[in-house]
Amino acid sequence: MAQLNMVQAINQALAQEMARDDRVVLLGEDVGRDGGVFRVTEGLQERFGPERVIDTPLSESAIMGCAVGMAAYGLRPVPEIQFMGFAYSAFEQLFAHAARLRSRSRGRFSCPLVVRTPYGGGIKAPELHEESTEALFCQAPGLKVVIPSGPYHAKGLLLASLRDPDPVLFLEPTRLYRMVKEEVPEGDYLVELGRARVARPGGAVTVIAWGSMLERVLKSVEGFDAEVIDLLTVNPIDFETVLNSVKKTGRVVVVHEAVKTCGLGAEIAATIAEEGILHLRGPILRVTAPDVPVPLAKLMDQYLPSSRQIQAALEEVLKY
Amino acid sequence: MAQLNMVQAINQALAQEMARDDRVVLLGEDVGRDGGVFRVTEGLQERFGPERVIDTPLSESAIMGCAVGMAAYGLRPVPEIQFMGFAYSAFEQLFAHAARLRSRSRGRFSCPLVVRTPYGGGIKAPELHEESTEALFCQAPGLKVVIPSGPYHAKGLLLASLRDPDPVLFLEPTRLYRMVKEEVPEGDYLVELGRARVARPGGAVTVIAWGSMLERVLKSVEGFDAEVIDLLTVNPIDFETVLNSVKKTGRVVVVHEAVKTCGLGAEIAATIAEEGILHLRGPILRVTAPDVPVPLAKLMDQYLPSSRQIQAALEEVLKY
Amino acid sequence: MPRETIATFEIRRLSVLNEEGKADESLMPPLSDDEIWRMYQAMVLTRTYDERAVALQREGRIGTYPPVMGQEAAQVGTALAMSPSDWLFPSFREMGVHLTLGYPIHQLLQYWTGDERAQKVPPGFNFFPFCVAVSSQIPQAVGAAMAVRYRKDPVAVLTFFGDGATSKGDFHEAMNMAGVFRLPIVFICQNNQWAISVPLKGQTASASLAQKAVAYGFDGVQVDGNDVFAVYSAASEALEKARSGGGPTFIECLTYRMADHTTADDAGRYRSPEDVASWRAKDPVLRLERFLESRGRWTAGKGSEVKTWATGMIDEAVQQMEAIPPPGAAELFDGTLDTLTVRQESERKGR
Amino acid sequence: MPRETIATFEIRRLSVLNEEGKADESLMPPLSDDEIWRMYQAMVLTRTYDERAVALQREGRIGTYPPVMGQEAAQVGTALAMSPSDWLFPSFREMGVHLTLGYPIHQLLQYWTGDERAQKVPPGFNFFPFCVAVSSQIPQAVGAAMAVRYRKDPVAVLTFFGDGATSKGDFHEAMNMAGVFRLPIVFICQNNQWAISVPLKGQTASASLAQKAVAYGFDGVQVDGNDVFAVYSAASEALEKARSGGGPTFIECLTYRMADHTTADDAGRYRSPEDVASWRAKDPVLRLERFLESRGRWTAGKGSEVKTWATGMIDEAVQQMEAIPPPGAAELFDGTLDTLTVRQESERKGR
Ligand SMILES: Cc1ncc(C[n+]2csc(CCOP(=O)(O)OP(=O)(O)O)c2C)c(N)n1
Ligand SMILES: Cc1ncc(C[n+]2csc(CCOP(=O)(O)OP(=O)(O)O)c2C)c(N)n1
Ligand SMILES: [Mg+2]
Ligand SMILES: [Mg+2]
Repeated sequence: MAQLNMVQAINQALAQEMARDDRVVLLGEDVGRDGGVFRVTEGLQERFGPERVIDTPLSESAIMGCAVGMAAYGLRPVPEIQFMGFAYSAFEQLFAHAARLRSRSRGRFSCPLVVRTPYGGGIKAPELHEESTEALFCQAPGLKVVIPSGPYHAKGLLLASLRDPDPVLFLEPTRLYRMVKEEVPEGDYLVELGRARVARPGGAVTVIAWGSMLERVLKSVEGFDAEVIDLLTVNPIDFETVLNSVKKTGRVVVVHEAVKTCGLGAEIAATIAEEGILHLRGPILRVTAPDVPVPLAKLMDQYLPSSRQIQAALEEVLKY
Repeated sequence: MAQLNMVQAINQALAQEMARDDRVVLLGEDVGRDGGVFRVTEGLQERFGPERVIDTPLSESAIMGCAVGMAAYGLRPVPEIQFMGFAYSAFEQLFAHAARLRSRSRGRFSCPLVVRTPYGGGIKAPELHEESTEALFCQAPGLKVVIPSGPYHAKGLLLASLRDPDPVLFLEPTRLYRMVKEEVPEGDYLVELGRARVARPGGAVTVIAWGSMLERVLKSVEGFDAEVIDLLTVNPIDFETVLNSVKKTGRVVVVHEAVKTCGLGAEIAATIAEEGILHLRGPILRVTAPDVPVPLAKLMDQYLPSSRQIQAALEEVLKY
Repeated sequence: MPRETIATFEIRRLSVLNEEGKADESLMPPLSDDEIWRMYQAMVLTRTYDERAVALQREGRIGTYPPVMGQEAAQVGTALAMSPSDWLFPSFREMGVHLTLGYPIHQLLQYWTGDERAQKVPPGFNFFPFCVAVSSQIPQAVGAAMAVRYRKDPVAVLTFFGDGATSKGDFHEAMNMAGVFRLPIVFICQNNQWAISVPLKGQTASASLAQKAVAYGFDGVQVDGNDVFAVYSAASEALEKARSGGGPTFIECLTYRMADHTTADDAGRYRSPEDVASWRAKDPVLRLERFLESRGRWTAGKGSEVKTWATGMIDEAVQQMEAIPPPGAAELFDGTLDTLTVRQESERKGR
Repeated sequence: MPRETIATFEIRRLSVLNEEGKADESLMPPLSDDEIWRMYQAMVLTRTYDERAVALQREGRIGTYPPVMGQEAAQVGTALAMSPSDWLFPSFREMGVHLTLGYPIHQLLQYWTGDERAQKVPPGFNFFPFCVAVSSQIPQAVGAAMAVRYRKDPVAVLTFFGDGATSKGDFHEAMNMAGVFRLPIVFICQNNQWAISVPLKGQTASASLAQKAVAYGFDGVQVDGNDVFAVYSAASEALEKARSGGGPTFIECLTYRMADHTTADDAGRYRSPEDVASWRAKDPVLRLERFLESRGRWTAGKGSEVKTWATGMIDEAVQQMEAIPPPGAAELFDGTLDTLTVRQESERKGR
């Protein structure tokens, strides 16, 4: 087994699945000749050719719309949106078409595509390069949303996404791209979609996170008897795992990069308040970014949830 | 005072504000000569001319983007998106630009516009004509979202929106357009944005709704000691009013047209679970549409929350 | 080097059959008498279907319906140029294509009753369901054409849309993409000169829609959209070109929306009776009848035989449509995902 | 009536100053020697600023930066054609416009350090902040032009974007809208032939970008974007036309991105040194120096005087920029809304 960072793990998953399944086709801005602005698709065009790793014009909506048509025709397209903030101009095609094609064709057509896009804050990039609006897409029935928290899960989740019969939005936390290396099996393995994992067992409080916040949470909970859950798939959420932990701890803190209002923490807290309230000892706290637009680099540290804020929330819920 | 339906009340508010403030300009598809597909802007082009009531090409993103530029230049544009489902192709301009212009120009520019769009289900229209995805837009800091529940509030809320210094998404429940008439003062009056109202006082359970679900909730709670809150503004939500009611009742049911997952009920339940949990006797229940795409006419009744479902939820929470 | 000219473009218009039903023999496509008669039958069937659908809506037996009256030639002419392996990405106002190619008529009507299930296109038809979000089907069609190119299949992709659709970003991004990759696709714009209440000059300042193809580096041509022969030859040529690697074509069918935008619309609010009347003389069905008559192949008697045949087809379809039991709540969930989520499963049980 | 031609279009290219620095006197815009000298100063200032910005990024003193090298003529030529009441909707690669019009240099640099506050455009400049979402500023510019038309102000609106932006839906919808309402706006496309790694032919199949205006019914012209005189006269003409009710104009400035896309990019991965070298000979600054020299107005000495002046300006700006204290957490909230929400207020206190 090799030590890979997330960029390498994703690249390997794409290369292996393309070798295995000729229906898999990549398209997007700068994904070919340039190998992607983060080098995630490096070497794939040389290996698989320009008709399978397609450098497109600067047209997010058409990239997404084309992927829908390709999927319906029988391919397994992997459109890349260069940064999540630019998915907004492809919103209609993803939210109203990709997610609904199976339903609006009553199963005559399906839409097995995987939208890959760099996601989240902390890389000192310009405006709209550090968005984390996953909750927008979790409101689309028919669309799965997956967010890996490290290289090992990135590869296994991406392979599972590429074999899923329905559309998947695969969000790649840019802050993690090269931050950590992990043992990543050379071979083929799947990490099941729709399953969360207990990243750290504990008894006194359940902390729920995903993507790049997981790493921050794991650092922050040291010295606390905290059980940390890594959602991995944020739509649909594995509430079975979440509620089992809450039964045990009775205390919950949700941590995410997105703004608080209508961030994904809302759905998590609401479902716990609906199905697990009798196990709760106190309030469900959300540690999130404030309700402001994503700032530029200099204010990013004040924007993203900090260890101090996470620990303050832990201390608060532990009072109950 | 005249008895007006919501179409008439909105038309009157637009006409009166246009007469009062020459910065107010309407633009959209079929808003002029045709008076809007629901006749909401009827007579306004004749009265104010084609440069103030502008029939645009079929271009939702440009309609929204133009409104941003008009607002920055000093006008108060009122773009109409013919149906909420077509706002998806204008998502970037609304979510990433209108909502952020004040912030990204650090106050040099503001964006006082009011996006009007017909919203919600129950009118037997084709696909994408009955969307209720308000929660998508409530995740945009800088954007207010307003949903009237009847003619009186529609006029007062729209006048307040037209005078607000920041962008407002004004969602008009199509099912209510001509359903009820109310006394609507001829003159100028404002219904404050960001304030919910107690539509029906009660002591045993708090039921939270807005838009066309309010009418259904009010019918359904008869015989229950239920306090019904009409949010009116769904972003920002008036949690003071909500929490005061929860303090009293200790029981909560939220009702909305949208799908359950990441619908606005999630934010409401989460905030109550965060700030009001000690007053709760039992679970916070959400009565919503199921997690499926909005269906066509024949299945709409099975899709929208029914009185039966609302009453079942009331009986359930009253067990605690 | 002063103001040098770096490029010149010519936009051309094809017209074969004039309003009097006279055909320009030099441009007449190679069609047998039987094929022309089938064109006629398809156009009458479309007209008959359309009249009935409007009546059914008035009687409350179906929901809001968008009439195709006046646009039969653009639809029938294109349909007959298609081959069974071609793919179609329609908007919602080209049911004449479906009718010409033998699509189940009751299912067309069922869709307008607001029944999900009618969106399931039967096997054998490479058609996407109707698309209401104007222009959003166009990039999807381009994507199918990219898949065709990748698979090297002998297939052409065809997409229909209206004049209003040309103002949308998706039209532009898709046309541009098709040009860059020289894809096997034909863009058919039914320019019926109205987008609900917005007339063509309120939609764009360009003199023709055909010239919009100049922006994408491939051919755009305008045809008389009420001339079934012109439409047929332009479509045949473009489809053949697409299948043989010649790249995309944009065809503007200049026609007119004779009826209201939909049964929920009142065109009287925004256009004059004169405007409409002037187009009645250009009726595509009438024109073809005159042509056939001049060839001694049409008489009032033969005409009413065809009408009777068409009426019978529609009568039967209406019966079939009305015999369909309403959908159950389970239909809300089926087909949402290959495997329902835990939440969907419980919601499904709850109904 | 056979295949009749319904329209013809000619796309023209304007070029005044050739690579050797020779001007076509018949096309030379009316500029005094002093004005031409100011052009030269502005171009040197832009080049000097750009070199320094790249160096500052390498030293980690600012963040990722998009160089303008090679595109100075397109920016300076346009800026000098503007009047103070005109409005500008920039992308992010036309800082030469800002520099030419006296925009605070330290504030340009401050923006690239990732400081929100630099987005507050100072009074007196009707400029929008930089816009990173490619093409999204274009409909906003069109909206401002609609407001100008409504207010009947003697103002022109100007928007800048690149070749890649022409593939976006917003470019199309905005251009079309501008055509329909004949708005007072000038669209300046800096066609530097690259969109990160995608060359022009991968962006569109159209032979020129100027011809895209054909789709919208107004004039599109291509100018030699490295020829400051050609840019200046095309821009002056278009702005004057806009202010006098003549409607929109699309100007394609054909130029070349001499540097990497940004300091985070490595153009060596996707284009050849030869390709770049061939454009060095076309350098817009060099070209103007040759012109001035041929008029006896430029010497190596005069040139280095200007460079020294420019370097001084930039030195001072860098000092000012680095003297700015970092923003506080409160800056996250200020300017989000006119009145913060209850939740925002409490979040603000918590920091
Ligand atoms: C994106 C979008 N915006 C608005 C509408 C509402 N609408 C339905 S049809 C129509 C006009 C379409 O005009 P055109 O493209 O010319 O097609 P036609 O109706 O003439 O066949 C409009 C505005 C829609 N369906 N989709
Ligand atoms: C909508 C959008 N998609 C992608 C990007 C990422 N990106 C930044 S610049 C750029 C290329 C822009 O090319 P062009 O329009 O020619 O401008 P240039 O960079 O050459 O000045 C891309 C793809 C973006 N900023 N916005
Ligand atoms: Mg039309
Ligand atoms: Mg470029």
